[in-house]
Amino acid sequence: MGQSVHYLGLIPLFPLMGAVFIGLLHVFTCKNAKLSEKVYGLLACVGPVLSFVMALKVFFQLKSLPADARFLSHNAFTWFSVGDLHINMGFLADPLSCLMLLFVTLIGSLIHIYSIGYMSGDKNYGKFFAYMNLFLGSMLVLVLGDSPVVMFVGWEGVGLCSYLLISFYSEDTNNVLAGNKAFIVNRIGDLGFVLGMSFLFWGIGASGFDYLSLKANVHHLTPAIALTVCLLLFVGATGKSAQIPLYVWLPDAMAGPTPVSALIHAATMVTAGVYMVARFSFLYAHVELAGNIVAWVGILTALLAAIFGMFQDDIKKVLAYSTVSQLGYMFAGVGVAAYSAGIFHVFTHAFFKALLFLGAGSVIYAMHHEQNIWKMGGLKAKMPKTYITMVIGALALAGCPPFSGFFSKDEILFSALATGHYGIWAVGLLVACMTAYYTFRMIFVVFHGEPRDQHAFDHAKESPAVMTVPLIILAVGAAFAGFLNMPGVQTVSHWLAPSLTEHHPHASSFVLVFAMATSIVAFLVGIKIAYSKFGKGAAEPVFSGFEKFAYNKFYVDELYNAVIVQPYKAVGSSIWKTIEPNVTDGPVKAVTRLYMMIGTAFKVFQVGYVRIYAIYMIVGLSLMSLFLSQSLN
Amino acid sequence: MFADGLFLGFAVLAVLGAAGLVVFRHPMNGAMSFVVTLISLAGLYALLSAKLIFALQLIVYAGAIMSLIVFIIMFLNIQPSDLPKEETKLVYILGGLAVVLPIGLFLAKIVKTLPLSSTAILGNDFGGVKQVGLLLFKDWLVPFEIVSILLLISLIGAVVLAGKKEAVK
Amino acid sequence: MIHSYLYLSIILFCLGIVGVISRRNVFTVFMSIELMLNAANLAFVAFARVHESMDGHVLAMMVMAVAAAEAALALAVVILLHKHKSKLDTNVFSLLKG
Amino acid sequence: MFAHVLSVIIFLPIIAGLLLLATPASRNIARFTGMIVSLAALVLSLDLYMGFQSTGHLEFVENIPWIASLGVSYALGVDGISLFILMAGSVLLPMVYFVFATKEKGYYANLLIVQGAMAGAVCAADMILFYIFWEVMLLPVFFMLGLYGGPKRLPATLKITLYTIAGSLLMLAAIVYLGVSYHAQFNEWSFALDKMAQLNLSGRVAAVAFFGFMIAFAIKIPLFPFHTWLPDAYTEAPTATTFVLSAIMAKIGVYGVIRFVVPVFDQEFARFAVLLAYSGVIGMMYCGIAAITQKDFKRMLAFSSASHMGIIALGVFCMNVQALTGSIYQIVAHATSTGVLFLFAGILEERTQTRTISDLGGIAAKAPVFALYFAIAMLASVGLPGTSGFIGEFMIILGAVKFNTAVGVLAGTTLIIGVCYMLWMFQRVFFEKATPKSENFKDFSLIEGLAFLPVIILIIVMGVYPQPFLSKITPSTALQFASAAPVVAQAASATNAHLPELTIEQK
Repeated sequence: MGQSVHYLGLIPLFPLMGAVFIGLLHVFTCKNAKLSEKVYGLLACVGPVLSFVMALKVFFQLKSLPADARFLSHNAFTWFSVGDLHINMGFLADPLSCLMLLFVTLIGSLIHIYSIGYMSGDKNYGKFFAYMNLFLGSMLVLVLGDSPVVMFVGWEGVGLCSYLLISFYSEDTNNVLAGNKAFIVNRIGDLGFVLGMSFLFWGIGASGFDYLSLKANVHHLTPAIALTVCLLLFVGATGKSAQIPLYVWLPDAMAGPTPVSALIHAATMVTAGVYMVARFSFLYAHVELAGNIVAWVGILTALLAAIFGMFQDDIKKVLAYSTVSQLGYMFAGVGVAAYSAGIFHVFTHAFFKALLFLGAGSVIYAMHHEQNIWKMGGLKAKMPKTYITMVIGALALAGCPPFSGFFSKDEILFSALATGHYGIWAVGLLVACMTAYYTFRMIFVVFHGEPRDQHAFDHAKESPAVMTVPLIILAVGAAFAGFLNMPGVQTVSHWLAPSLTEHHPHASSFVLVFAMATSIVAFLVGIKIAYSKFGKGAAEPVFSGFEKFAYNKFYVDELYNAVIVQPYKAVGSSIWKTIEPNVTDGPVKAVTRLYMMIGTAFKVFQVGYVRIYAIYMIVGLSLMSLFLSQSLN
Repeated sequence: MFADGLFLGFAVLAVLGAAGLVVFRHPMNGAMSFVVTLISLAGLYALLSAKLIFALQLIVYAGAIMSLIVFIIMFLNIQPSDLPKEETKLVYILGGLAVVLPIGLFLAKIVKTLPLSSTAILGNDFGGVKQVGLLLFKDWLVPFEIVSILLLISLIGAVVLAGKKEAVK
Repeated sequence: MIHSYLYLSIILFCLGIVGVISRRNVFTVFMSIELMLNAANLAFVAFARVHESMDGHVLAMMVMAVAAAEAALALAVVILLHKHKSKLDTNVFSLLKG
Repeated sequence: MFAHVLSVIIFLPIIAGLLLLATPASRNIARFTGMIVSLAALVLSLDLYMGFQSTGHLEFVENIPWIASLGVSYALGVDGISLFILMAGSVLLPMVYFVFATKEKGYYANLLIVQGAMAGAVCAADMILFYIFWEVMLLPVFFMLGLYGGPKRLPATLKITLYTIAGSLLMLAAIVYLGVSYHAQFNEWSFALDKMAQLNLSGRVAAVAFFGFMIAFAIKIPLFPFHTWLPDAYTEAPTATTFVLSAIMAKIGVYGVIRFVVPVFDQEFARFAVLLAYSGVIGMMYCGIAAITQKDFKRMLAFSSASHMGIIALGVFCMNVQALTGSIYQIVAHATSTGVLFLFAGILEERTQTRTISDLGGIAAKAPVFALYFAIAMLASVGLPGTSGFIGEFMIILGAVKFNTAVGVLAGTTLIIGVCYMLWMFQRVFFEKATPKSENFKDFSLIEGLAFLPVIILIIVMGVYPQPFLSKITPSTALQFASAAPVVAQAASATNAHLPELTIEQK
């Protein structure tokens, strides 16, 4: 079964080595002899590009194999082995991970190239690329890991890089706080992941804890344990992929440099949760309840994030909420057991969301780090390449046929409809409409109308080629990637089939057409409203009522702060100010006090006059005599 | 009879002297009354046929030690203001008597259990210098030497202590 | 009768104790101790008479020697203390007081 | 390799330390001697490590009758469990001499003595011998804390001394009880460990003796609620002492539980394991939550250390091989991460003259190497995969889930709690804007950088390729459960019975 190929381990190793090398170079040169940015840029791109080449090699090798034997594995070494627990540092490339591998390395490489331009002039240029390489390496470990534990290495690694990159401009407290928030919220998810792994291990892990063995033994799990494992793993996914209730970190994570937002917080890392659920499709497929919970959490997140997205004024926040929203779609997809549809949406989303973010980065770069859309306007003329590519991305995001987003989103909605999840379908449709609205709201406000800030507008100019070329490549992907899996073609679904446990619903073509038609209608309605409100230029709106409530994100952050963070701190300070000195240290202090009391009591007798001591002696003697003279009788 | 009369006389004098020692405020008065006790004790020793001890009591105790004490009392030239003010002295003494009474009664009880024996005056071969001296230098030689060392040490100690001129100030 | 001597010895001893514990005058205390020694001596000599053995006499002599030594030292200490404090009150010498 | 290598490792530092104290050596000579002796001990331990056969039983055994009438012998030996604690001490202590250059002679001499005593306690295979080394271990700490500590060192010294001595006396009573029981059951005197394991103890007195041992070790670990000496002592102690206390001495408490309590009191242990496990978990959460509000970074690290010790102790109480192995692995990992963090805190304090977190800031920009090292140690301490902290923590949580679901879930929260206070501290000290105190912070010199480099590399190697280490531990831990298997299995199933719907079973 399968083939062992040694180069599999190299794929994550290239960027990791790059990270170590660049990091050391940076640490030892940042103080005195600064290296030229070109050196860093070149070094940084080597790892991702090599990984991409290797990924292509993996792809072609897989393709040459028969469909049901399509997996390559490489067992680098025994990681740890105690009792029944055997964990290998093993890598597995099957169609699912290969697909992830391809787009992660491709988009990663493009973003690295883009960053050469975007980050120019930053004093921590080297550090940035070290982190980016480290991120890519971790992400590849996550994707390629052949067991949940190895996946967890990448899972935590990307969390760490996310933390480091969000707090990249570490002099600003808000950025660091956002980083902390991201890491801590991710850790809450990781707790679920670790517990899920533990339950899974004690259930069926003794006979091998890699995916293939787990898949073979999954029927040994009791339903209760299977449900527990599914839900706990999903908690992990909600942390990493920003779902309710742990989505709060993602919008704040936009504090990092824009390429980071594109790479980590849109295209790759946040989709890890979806990937994980798809990886465990053999488990989720057996537990319908877990699937339903996943789907509903997903679609509700999509709705909530879309509502927030409609009222944001920071260009990156709009995109951030749209990311959360799209992730919700993906979970809805995998929740209704349409794993390939979910993964396909991950795939297309990576292109158009990376494109949108990089485009937004280009705009921000041109506007001298201004992110408020109400200070932009009319940029269409100044930045034609950025404009066109971003419109393509927006169309894809909004689900306009024939752009990629349309096909992937439609497939999810179709699957929901076909499997009888009408509620999810209806909410999904509503969200689709809202998506079109807020996406084009952003496009219209930024690129159309009159410039709102004349000074910034005058200085704005098109970004250099090193930034626009990746945009164009991504735009091509965003435009055409959808055809890979359009109804009737289904290339991606077929490609993924050996890795996933799913049953394609057999629905009539009427349902298919109906789903498609409603999607198109939703898109048109959304774009129409956006055009009528913002198409000809509009002033910054003043929010009130529900709008204000939504603008402030339903005060969820404040709620979490009041319900979790503040009580946690209060408990902490009460522990060490009240409980520690009084309760826990109480018995110790009580013993001390007892000794003090006894001492004080005896101190009364210690008057210091020898005569008094003599009196004590005589009194004692006298009492003894009394006692003895009784016994004498 | 005569001996009993003597005993009674000495005993009363001794107790009175001791009571005077305890009660008198000025140490000189106390010392004088204590001398009375010592002398009557010497008489009692004589009644007990302890001739050497009788002599020693008079010479060493009443003579040497007491004269040393009296000498020091006079040497210090004690003014009434130097003496402690003991307004509650009587209370203390009565209290002390009350505390001591059980001890005395206990001891008396023990004494009561002892067999009676005569105290008639013994002849020449008891309590004389020769007999006690022989005993002292034969059976009690080592303790005797140790006591002599003790005396030497206390002599040196007294010289060192009292001889410290002004160094202590 | 021998008991009378012993009772007398007890009475003197008790008076000595009373003197030690109830008086504050250094000399009185000191002489009360001497009184207790004498009471003991009387008992020694009385028992020597009862047993017609002179060991009691030897012991009495030793007690006298000890009393002499004690007197020498104690008086030296009293002189020293009087020099410092010009008091003869035992309560003044309370270095043990914390 | 020669016959008495363990004795040399133990007594070489002790004798060197005593000699230093007895001679009027200058502080430079003292430091140099300390460096040489600790490096010599390191070389010997490495030699020992290489020669270790991982049979699971005691190796390098030395056994000389000592007090024959009571069956006390001078018995030494190491197995996979003690080897790693011994190695942790030998590897980490030489660093102290490189890093802290300007201390008194007595400081270095006491360090040497404590090193030898700890090695002795870890290698002792006889209860009386163990007890002696256990007590000797405290003395240098007493002196170092009392003489060279911070401004509030005296109360802290008093507290730690009284606490540990109270515990030790309970243990001594329990040891005497064991000796007497052994004499009653087998009609000969012995205090040897392997013979004690044959004892058949039950009843109330045995439970009391069990708690005598447990409290002594709980104080040393320290286990909730016996931890109250720790914040004061760790904060006031000079850095090297804190380092010794947290990195190695606390571990000897855990080691004591594994070595003395588990084999001897197997029934009592199984009976009270749930209680103890909760104590470990609650201590972890309690100290972890308390850590976040600390204003003093050394005190924060002290609480963090106590929090981690709760998890490590939990691993021992879970009574399965994964958790126990994880616990031992975590012992070493914690020594390398938190121990080193304490050293870094000492450097930070030395260079900025402050321990208050809010006085600092922006150090990452001033001192990139220092920040990098600190970050790696910190990430290991929060258990990031790829660093030494993850393997142990993961195995402990894994084992805890099997042992008792509720305990397992609570144990998992260490992932969150740890990261909260660590990130908070890292943010305040290393990020944000530089403050007047941290403005002129000097980065590591070359020597310091090189001195710490082995540990930093060790942290990563232990995270990436732990199997060589684990293969030395596992035979010994597996053996622990080979002997006590029936009782343990019974208790484990009893505890899980409370949550039938979550009971994991293999059909």
